[in-house]
Amino acid sequence: MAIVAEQSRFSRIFWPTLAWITAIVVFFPIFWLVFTSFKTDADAVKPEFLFKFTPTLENYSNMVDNYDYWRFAGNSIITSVFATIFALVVGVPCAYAMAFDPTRATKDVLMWMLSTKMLPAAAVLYPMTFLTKNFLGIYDTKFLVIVVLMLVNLPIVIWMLFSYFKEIPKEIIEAGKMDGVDTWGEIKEILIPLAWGGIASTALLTFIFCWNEAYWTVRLTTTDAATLSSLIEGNRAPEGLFFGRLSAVSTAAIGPIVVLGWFCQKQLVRGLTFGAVK
Amino acid sequence: INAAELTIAIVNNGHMINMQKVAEAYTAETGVELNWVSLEEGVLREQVTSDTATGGGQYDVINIGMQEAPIWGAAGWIEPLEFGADYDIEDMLSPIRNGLSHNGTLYAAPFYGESSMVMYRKDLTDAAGVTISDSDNWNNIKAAAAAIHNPDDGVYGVCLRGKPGWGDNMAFITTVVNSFGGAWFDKDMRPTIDSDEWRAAINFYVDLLGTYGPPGSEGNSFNEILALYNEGKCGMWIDATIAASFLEVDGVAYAQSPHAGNPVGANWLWAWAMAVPAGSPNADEAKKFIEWATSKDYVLAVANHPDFGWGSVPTGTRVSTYAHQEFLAAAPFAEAEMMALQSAAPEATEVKPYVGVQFAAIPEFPQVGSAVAQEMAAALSGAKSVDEALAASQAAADAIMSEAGYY
Amino acid sequence: MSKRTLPRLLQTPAVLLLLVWMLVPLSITLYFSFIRYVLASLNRPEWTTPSITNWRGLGNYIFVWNNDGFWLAIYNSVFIVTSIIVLTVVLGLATAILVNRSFPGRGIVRVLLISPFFVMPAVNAVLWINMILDPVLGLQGIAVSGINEFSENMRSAPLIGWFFSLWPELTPISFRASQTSAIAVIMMVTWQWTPFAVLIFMTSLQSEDQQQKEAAILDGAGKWAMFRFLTLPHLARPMSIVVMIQAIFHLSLYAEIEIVSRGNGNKNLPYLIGEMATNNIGAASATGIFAVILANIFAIFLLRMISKSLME
Amino acid sequence: MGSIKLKNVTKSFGDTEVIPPLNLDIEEGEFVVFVGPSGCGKSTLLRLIAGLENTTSGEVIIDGEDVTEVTPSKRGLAMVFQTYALYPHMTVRKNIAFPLRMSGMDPAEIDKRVAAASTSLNLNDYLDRKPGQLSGGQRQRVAIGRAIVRDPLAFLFDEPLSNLDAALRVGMRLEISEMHKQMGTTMIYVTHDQVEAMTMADKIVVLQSGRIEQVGSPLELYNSPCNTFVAGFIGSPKMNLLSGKAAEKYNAHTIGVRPEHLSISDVKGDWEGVVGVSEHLGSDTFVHVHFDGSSEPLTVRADGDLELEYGAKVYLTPDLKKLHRFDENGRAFKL
Amino acid sequence: MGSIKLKNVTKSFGDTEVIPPLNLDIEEGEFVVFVGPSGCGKSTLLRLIAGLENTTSGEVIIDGEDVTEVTPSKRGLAMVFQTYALYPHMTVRKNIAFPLRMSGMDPAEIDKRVAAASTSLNLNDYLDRKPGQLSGGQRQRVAIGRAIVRDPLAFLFDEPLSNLDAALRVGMRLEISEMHKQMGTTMIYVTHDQVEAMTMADKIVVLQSGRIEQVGSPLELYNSPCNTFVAGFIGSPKMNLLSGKAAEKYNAHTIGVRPEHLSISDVKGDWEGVVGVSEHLGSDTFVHVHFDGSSEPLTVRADGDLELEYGAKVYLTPDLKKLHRFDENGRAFKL
Ligand SMILES: Nc1ncnc2c1ncn2[C@@H]1O[C@H](COP(=O)(O)OP(=O)(O)OP(=O)(O)O)[C@@H](O)[C@H]1O
Ligand SMILES: Nc1ncnc2c1ncn2[C@@H]1O[C@H](COP(=O)(O)OP(=O)(O)OP(=O)(O)O)[C@@H](O)[C@H]1O
Ligand SMILES: [Mg+2]
Ligand SMILES: [Mg+2]
Repeated sequence: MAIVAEQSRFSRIFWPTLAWITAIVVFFPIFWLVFTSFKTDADAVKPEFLFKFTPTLENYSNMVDNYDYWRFAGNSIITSVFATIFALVVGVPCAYAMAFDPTRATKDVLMWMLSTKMLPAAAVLYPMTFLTKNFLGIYDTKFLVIVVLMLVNLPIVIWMLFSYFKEIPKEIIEAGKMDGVDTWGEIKEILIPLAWGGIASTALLTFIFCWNEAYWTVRLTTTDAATLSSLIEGNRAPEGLFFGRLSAVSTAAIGPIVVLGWFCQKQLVRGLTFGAVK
Repeated sequence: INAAELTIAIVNNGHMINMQKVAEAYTAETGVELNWVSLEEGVLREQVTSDTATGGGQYDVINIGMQEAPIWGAAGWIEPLEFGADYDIEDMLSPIRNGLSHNGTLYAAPFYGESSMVMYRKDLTDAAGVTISDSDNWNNIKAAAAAIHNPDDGVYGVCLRGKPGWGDNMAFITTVVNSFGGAWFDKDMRPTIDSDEWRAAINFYVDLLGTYGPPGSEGNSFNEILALYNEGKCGMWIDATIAASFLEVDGVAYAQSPHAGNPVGANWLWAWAMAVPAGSPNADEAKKFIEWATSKDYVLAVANHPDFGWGSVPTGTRVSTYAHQEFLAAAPFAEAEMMALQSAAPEATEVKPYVGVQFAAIPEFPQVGSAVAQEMAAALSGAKSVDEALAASQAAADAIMSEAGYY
Repeated sequence: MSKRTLPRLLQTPAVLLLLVWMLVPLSITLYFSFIRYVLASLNRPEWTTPSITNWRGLGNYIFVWNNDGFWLAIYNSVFIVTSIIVLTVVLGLATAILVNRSFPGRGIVRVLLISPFFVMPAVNAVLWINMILDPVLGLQGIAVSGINEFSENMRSAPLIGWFFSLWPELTPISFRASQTSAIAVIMMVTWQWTPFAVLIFMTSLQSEDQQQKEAAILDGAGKWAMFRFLTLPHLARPMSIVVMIQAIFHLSLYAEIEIVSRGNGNKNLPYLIGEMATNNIGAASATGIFAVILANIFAIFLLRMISKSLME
Repeated sequence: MGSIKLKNVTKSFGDTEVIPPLNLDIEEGEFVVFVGPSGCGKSTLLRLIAGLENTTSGEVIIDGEDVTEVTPSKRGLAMVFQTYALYPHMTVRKNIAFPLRMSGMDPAEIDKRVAAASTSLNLNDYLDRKPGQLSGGQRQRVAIGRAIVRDPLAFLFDEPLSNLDAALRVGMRLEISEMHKQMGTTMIYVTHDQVEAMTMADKIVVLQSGRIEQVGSPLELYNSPCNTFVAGFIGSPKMNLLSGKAAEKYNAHTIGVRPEHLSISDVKGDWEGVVGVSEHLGSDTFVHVHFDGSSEPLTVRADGDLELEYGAKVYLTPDLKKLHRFDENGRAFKL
Repeated sequence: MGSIKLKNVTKSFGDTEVIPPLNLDIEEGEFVVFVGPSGCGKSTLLRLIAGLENTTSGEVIIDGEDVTEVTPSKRGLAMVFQTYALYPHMTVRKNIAFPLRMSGMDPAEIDKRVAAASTSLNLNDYLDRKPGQLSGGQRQRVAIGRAIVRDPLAFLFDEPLSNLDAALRVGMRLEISEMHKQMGTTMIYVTHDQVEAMTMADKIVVLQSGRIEQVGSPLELYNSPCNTFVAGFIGSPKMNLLSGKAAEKYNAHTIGVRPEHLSISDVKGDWEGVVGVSEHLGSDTFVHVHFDGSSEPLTVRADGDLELEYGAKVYLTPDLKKLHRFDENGRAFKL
């Protein structure tokens, strides 16, 4: 082993131990949340039942029976999936053109796109409500949620895709041109298969951001299109502190996404850092 | 076929959640489908406001409070309600009815109502050798709190609201201010928060809660204190009468709210009510539903529901509820609650030119209330002195009120 | 068709969509910011419909500008964002270095470390403020009273009792107070976003050039010198990206502010706008325009920072 | 077929003109090498021919037909890139078949052609591997295979060997030459390595800053470079160029002598110098001699077994018949 | 000073032994080149000397002192890496100064030394640039500068030129040779390019699979390679190796003839063949002749102006005095 990588006996034991402790500490709140979701509300606040209690699924069955969990979850899935798909459909051609036919304006356009994400949502909430309700009549439709989720995430999608595409050697696209493919063929035969990993991780991250988006989804929906964020809003400050119930709802809302995140964490990095970190 | 479908926005507290189940019977009977949207209070208010103000018609029935009802009625955002004879509107507690009306017209039907009262642990006061009586003097309350305060054993003398919010800490603080003879605005609607009454009241509140309250009181509101109380950590709690139905601790006794010379407004008055937004396309069905949900029958329906019972019926709206022996048996606090409710006085008076006990039924109040609420929380946690907080509150309130064109 | 047309065409949908998404609401907000517009008013009913006859010029802006809360909100916005960024970068760096070596179970450690990043913001806030930080019922409260009780009991123990009698009685900290609520927000968001920094720094550390390190060893550089002169500069670019993305996300924090203390002590611009929008849409819109300006100042700073490394 | 003509072609990127007006004729079946220092516009020129860049002005004519506005794939040319530009997600077989598939050829016919190409390139064992599993030389072969199957009018190579190591490079350049001899198709080959240019080309085009300095066969360029740039560029080791006093003696502003045209002696000669580094290649020795008349040491090619001490005094004599003379503008002239 | 001795050094990565027991003496002031095919352990050996790898067994002795357990920076060696390994965010000046700074030298003294090094390496104009703004050759110079300033006992170079293009490579290798001549410091230089090895080394160490095949001066290796591996590796173009019938005639299992020791004629000769590709370098022509006795074409070095037609019939005659004979194990033997 090269001496750069060499470690003393002390560091072979000490640092991994510290790493494990850090990981456990960092993960603890999530563990605690899941753990608490199996306690009754009463047990949840009693120190004597901190770790010793009779686990119960009551909170979950209550959530499914009384709070229509599946409707919210279904909406979350539908809106997140379609928003992700549409964002990709709009984003891939745009990022493709930017990466392979850059003009002098490309950089500025990208910057501008990203800067749209910095606009405070609260500043335009009222006009948005007004527009969608009174002019467009699409308030509280999955369509609206999908469109908004797509728009909110589009800058990030384009940025991520752009950085993945930039990693594809220009020559490969040119080789394709010489070999007789048209633009659509370039995208279908070369770009998509080549950047598949990048596109997939962009999709995953977009899906996660869509799933976790709360401001717009809560405020632009009532019933038909309400997502899990709304379920959380409806439960986050109930009468009395129902830690058990709250934990169950929260666990059910974040569970799928955290697990999904575990699977795609590695690919996320390249995209999130716009290829600047390899 | 009756294809009507109603979308109902409710605040996410117990009685409302229960209603979702009880109303299954209503759907079975009438064929009206009910879609429930349950939201946290603040978000609900934001949602319903923007929907109603834009004439959006997203909701057919909305939960609104006593603060909004008269304003929205005046603005024409919600429909006037008139019910049949069976509804027996005279059965409704009149302070509640008055608070939900504008110019004598009812705009929202109360689902449950509440006032405030003292809930204390008689076992502790007895042990400490102190007593608390109805409409007691604040100083006596403070003495009692001091006597039962024992943080080493995890018991705090008094638990009071401290979490900022016009419906949270300000609800309670306003009753204290009232009881010290103060009010939000003078007859020109100029804020009077820098008055001596406020100063005395706030000093007292901060001193009482700061000395004998649990740590982190500036984060506590109803929910938090309820949990604390049920954990046996509070010797005394002054809050919504509805709390009594959730108490699981033994030996609780009730008393009417204390005051410092002015008993008027020392206990608040609040109701969550149901109204029909002006834009609703199903206004008739909506009104029918409200009629049912706020009727005497509904009370019986809850009482007879297999999942619930007399302990879970919505209280504070109808006199008739308090006539049921089963209810009185299930609710030891009923009598005190009734008394508190009936003594509440929301009407505008000489002292206060606005409707509402612990709030002012004007559109600007939520903004004023939140601003002041945060200053009060800051005073409570010691981030500011009481005088600084009051001065800042006065300035903020003054800015909002003059901005709103009152003067 | 000229060769330039097609690329333009491909970009059009995205550009148009974002343009509409940005411009339409923004121009409405701009319009509202120059008129009197309230949702409800008992004494000035004419203000309740948005109309050019209620033109107010810069009145809303002046009202907002003279409002102490506005300046406090700007201060909080900046304070919260910068604190989170500094903390996540420092903690993320430390953790990334810690995990950037192979040891048994490294995969699991990574999974555990990354998890908070995927938690919904509202759940994050609820979880922390209620179940962990609550001074009485949360883990903090339970731990503090547990420790107090323990030291209390130990005080009477023989031999070591004197040691415990020196212990002060701990008082739990309230994280909803004006003084601490911003800290609570910073804490929970830092918890959520440190994994993000870890993830990026970890990847970047792995791409560190081993030969550079070997050269440095031969040049006589010690561990610290290597970190200071090689690793840190190597991480400069990933750091700028971590800073930028976080600034984008944290300038619009809302749920955390609301849930922790309803803006008491931690009110930032978005929350202030939300509060004003309960009735005074004109003032809320003016504040919104200010917020847009602030965001753009940030944007210019940040985008400058990374734009150089972007196009090569 | 496969003659290519550039007529007054120019190319600018933004404001900078990379190719000033340029004319070039490439005959059918010729092996033409573009050579020149880095950044001189070789790739740009090749890409203009391929159609991957648009000309700023001028015409590109293939087989008499103006293709300036024709898309790359319709020009009937095949290109091999420096980085190979293989499709990493396709197997070797699919890579080679790709252009045929795009042209909608019958699958059976595709298979036949791919088999033929892969046999001639010794790729049969790797047909089902992905490019990532191949060595550099094998990848280069696949890239050539992909070009061959299309039966193009002409092949364009952009520094195809510069990513290979020395030994492989020699082998591959032989194979490409061999291929050209056998197929007889026009080939345009870009390199900045003059050895490649010399060994492979029928015709070398020497470029500098987008301008053509000289066009000719390798030996023409070697024997009569038209200016100092070409003289210094062609031939390895480089021609020794001297100006000043030493040159005046020969009635020129600058004179050039190739290392192989200098004879070395430790007794007498025209120029006296001091031995610097000697490079022993076995077959030859290159002696670097420091000489007052020149700032750079002169390189002399001597016998493989010559042993000279570092710092020893030696005398050099140029072969007068092989001397090159240049005027003050660097142009060659004969006496 | 700067003698280096390896005593029974071995190195294993996990279970695979990369360097079997190996002994090597390097004299003070020598320029030693390690050469061998890719993966043969050249870098590993160099890194063992530098201390960047720990030996599995055996001793590394520098100037008579056992440094096997001494940390790299204390061994007094400087190393130049193939990838240059410059510190990308420091200016050239800081890069060069870095080792001095780490040793806590006085800033004024550092400045002086950096100035001296940068002057001798022609880097004065670039001192304030970052490595990213330099060309490959300039970077390599900076890397050398960083090594020079420390005044090391010996320099270690790991393929320092392989990332440069042909022309630059020639120039840089001259500079390094010149530097060695002037400083007289021990240098160990790793390459897989035999031309570099031949031209630069005082002593070449030919490695294969971690074993030393032969050690000797360039001409020793060229003139008497001890086995077919060395014979094939040293010399450019490669020695022609023939076995079978053709070799038997010369009483050997395999015979080797260098291209420069074959004479070509269109009339008569020992071996009859067909002309393949001819590579015209101007100074020489390399003719590839296909011959029945050999699977590979034979390479012949001929005069620069020789013109032979592709496919023509020719005759080759080896120079008997320069013929190499090998037994069935590939070992050289003399008759
Ligand atoms: N897309 C472009 N935009 C701007 N300038 C360019 C572009 N492509 C090439 N150039 C410039 O045109 C000139 C010629 O570039 P070209 O790639 O043709 O050189 P080259 O001779 O192929 O060099 P090399 O041997 O390094 O490949 C260079 O100065 C280069 O900087
Ligand atoms: N860290 C390592 N772990 C395992 N095997 C290694 C390691 N480093 C080198 N090797 C192996 O040791 C052998 C010698 O490697 P080394 O890098 O010394 O070769 P080299 O002669 O320098 O080759 P090249 O010319 O390609 O640089 C190779 O087979 C290589 O795979
Ligand atoms: Mg090029
Ligand atoms: Mg190596």
